[in-house]
Amino acid sequence: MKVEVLEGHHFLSGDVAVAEGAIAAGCRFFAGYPITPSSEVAERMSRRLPEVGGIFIQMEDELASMAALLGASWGGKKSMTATSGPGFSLMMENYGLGMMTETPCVIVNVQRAGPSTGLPTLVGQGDVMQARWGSHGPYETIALSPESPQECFDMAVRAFNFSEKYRIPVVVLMDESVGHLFERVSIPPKSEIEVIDRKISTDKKRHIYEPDDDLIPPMPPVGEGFGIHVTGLTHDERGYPVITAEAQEKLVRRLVDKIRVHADEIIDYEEFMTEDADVIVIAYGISARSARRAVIMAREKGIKAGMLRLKVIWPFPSKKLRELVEKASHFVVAEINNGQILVEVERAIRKEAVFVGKMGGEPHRPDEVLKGIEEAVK
Amino acid sequence: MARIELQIGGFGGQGVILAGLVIARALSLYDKREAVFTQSYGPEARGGASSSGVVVDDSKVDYPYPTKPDIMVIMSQEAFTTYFPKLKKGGTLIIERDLVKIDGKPEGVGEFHSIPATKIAEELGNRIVANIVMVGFITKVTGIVTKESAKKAVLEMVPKKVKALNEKAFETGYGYEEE
Amino acid sequence: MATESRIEKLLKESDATIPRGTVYLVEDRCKGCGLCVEFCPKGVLVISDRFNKKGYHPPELVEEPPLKVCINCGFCERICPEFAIFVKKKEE
Amino acid sequence: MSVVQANMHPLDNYLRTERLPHVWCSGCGIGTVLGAYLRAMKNIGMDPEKTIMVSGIGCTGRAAGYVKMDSFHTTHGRPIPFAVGIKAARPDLNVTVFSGDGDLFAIGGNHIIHAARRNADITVITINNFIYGMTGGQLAPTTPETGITTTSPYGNVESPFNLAGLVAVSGASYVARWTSLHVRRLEKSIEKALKKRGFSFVEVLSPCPTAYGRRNRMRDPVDMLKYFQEHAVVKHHINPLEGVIEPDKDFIVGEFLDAEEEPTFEDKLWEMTKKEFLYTSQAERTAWILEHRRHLETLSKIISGRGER
Repeated sequence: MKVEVLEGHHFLSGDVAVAEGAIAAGCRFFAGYPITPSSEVAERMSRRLPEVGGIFIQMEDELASMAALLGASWGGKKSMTATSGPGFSLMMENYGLGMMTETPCVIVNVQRAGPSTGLPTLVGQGDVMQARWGSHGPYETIALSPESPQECFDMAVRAFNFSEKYRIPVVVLMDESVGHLFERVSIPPKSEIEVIDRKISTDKKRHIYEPDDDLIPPMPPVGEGFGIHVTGLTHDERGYPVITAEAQEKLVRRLVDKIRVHADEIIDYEEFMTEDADVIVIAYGISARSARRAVIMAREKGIKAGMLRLKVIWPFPSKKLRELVEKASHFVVAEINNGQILVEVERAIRKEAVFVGKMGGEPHRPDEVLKGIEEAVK
Repeated sequence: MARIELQIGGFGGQGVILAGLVIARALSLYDKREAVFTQSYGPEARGGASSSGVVVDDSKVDYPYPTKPDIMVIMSQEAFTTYFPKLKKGGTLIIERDLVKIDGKPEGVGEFHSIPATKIAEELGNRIVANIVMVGFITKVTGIVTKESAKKAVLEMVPKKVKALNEKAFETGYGYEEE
Repeated sequence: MATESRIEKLLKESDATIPRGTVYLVEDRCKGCGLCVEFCPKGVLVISDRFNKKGYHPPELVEEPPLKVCINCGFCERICPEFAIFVKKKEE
Repeated sequence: MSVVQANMHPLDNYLRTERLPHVWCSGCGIGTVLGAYLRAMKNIGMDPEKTIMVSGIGCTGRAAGYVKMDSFHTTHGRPIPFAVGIKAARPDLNVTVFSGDGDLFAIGGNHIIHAARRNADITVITINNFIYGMTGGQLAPTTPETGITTTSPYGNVESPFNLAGLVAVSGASYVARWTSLHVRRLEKSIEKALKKRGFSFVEVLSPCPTAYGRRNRMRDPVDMLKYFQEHAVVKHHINPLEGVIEPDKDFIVGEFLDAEEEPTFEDKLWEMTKKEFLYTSQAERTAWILEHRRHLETLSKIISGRGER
């Protein structure tokens, strides 16, 4: 198995597929702390990274993992960690440091049911808002949500590409079900996988945080005499702390805008039978697979149902929803939490949606989503 | 062929996970079907009832878990109590004859098969291959997966030094004649 | 200072010369903590009455030969937390 | 008589002079220790372009902002794992963590013992000023028993950590403790720590006149240094447990531990990778070797040295 890209057809779990995707994207550093149901990602990486010239470290906790990730990223390695709810909570501090210092890296969160230790081995989707707002302060995030091992592979590549291109920590919001189920994963040859690398600064005179027109500053390498200073404090373009409201406005506004102006390149969704739909289910991850079945069942009953599946959760596709609300009259949201994406959906469509929530432990049965669809059209 | 759901239940340590994984892999990679494999996770999988599921379809499988299994394979009494009620009406029931004590074919079951997989495995030299005996038997009586594919998957997924034993287990299960 | 005078005496009798140093100051970095003054083994520094730009009293020199002369030991330079004071060997 | 006015200091090449004067209070020892660190670097000819300083949060955490090298001012307690990450990615660079006792031993306590256990090839300099200075003088894991702080107004009822002792027993390769008054020996000790392959640690007791001294009968920075002068006993290679610091009693400074060099964490990581790594192309092989040339050279030296022993 000493190959960089595991070309061909394989029967893999989502956890293993996301690891393979990362390696294909050029990930060469992994720091993590074991936690169910994400540990298989670490296990795979510990076996695979040395084969491709990379480094795997099992850190002492998730705080350390996230810190090491940022360090390694500045050291020039594409870096990743994998965790689940409680570990994700511990990573939030340095997730914020990654945002503030514009450090590319990827965090895989295989969601389980919480709060707290909750159901370690069973599914949840309760970290959606934590991925968005988990660290303190204003910022924009990128979070992807795969529904199958194939997408785990594909989205790991995409997550790295986003993180490198926009210089931002990117979250792959998996869930236990997708992480643990096995399916065929078809991996193209290396030459056919688009891999984006960060812009590297070559001008030693240029300030470390002087952005290009796309609002993204190229990243200087360490150990090459650039003499960079990187701080989590609000800083100016030289990277030096400036403790004023003006500096904060300027810096954080750019951090937000660099994602907002590129939102259209990032946002991605699947429309399933939405063309003539009266009622649209919004779902992501494993819930989308239940919803897809429910839509088919509804169509069999003569209800014009469709689904909008969020492949990228953040940035949220508000524009798309505003388009859909022109055509469809009813909206249903199915997610394994107490209503997180629901809030975003209702904000976009400016009316109530039927909420089919589950507190976690199992994915929606298709008939549960169908009930929501029927309630919506009643 | 439309969606078919297969569920294999037993107790932890019987290898029901590997049995399901072998069949799903064979379907997906060699029979070129759309197949998904899932398993029950959690402390109950360590010692208690444990199960794995295979769903196969013509197009990409949507909901990946068995809801009303078309085929139910049961390898312990406890698993029978837990999982049997989910079997689709008229579905196929396959049991480990020595470990599931029932009086013939239960009501509502379509096809019914039984095999003393554990005893056969013991006779072959190691009870650990009971699950592979079962895979051979499932392959034969349900036709859900082709023999070549199933065998290939078995040989791929077991450690090198027990390949021969597993091959024999598969063939014995496949060739088993019910009384 | 008994030991010092003994050393002075010994030095006088020998050919050896005491190295002499010149004290330099980047005055506006000084925060007037007084560590250089306090720990100068020769006691050649005192806190001045002057203010620097930030309102601190920088040190100044009291050269009182033969005892109070800078011997270029560099302790003030090392103890100074401000990268303000330093010494260089005086060229005779 | 006025001293000679100067515009430049001999360490200016190592400093971001445009940011001076620094934020530390008058008489604070952090600047002294930073000076010792930079002199040690200069003495051994360590290339600032190939050196990285990582700091956490707190007064000492600001050190990274003043040195003219690639520097990282990270989150509270996390400079060590950050440094472990950067060193694992770039074993050819020198990585120093410069941070305070609260940062490295309270909120970050878990990380320092694990980095020492792994023998990560980083140098850690800790300023121990017995207090949380930047936030106004709260109780630290090093505050002496009975010490008055803003969160122990009736006196500290906890036992302080013996930092150097803790690190020594955690698996470090080099451990020393000095005070900011022992500047020359500190400088020599930091030179050794920088040269040492493996986890090296230097604890420096340092005055905080503003937040600690003021409440504990040492208002003037000179008072605290005099306390050090009176109570510090130089002793080397002690049993680390002897390193406890008790109020108004003598305490030990010196080299606690100078262990024989062993392969570092990074040596082992890269050795494992080298064994497993299938070079996918000649170009990649060359790039990989270039990147880790220095590392591989030192590694092979150590390994062959071990063979001879």
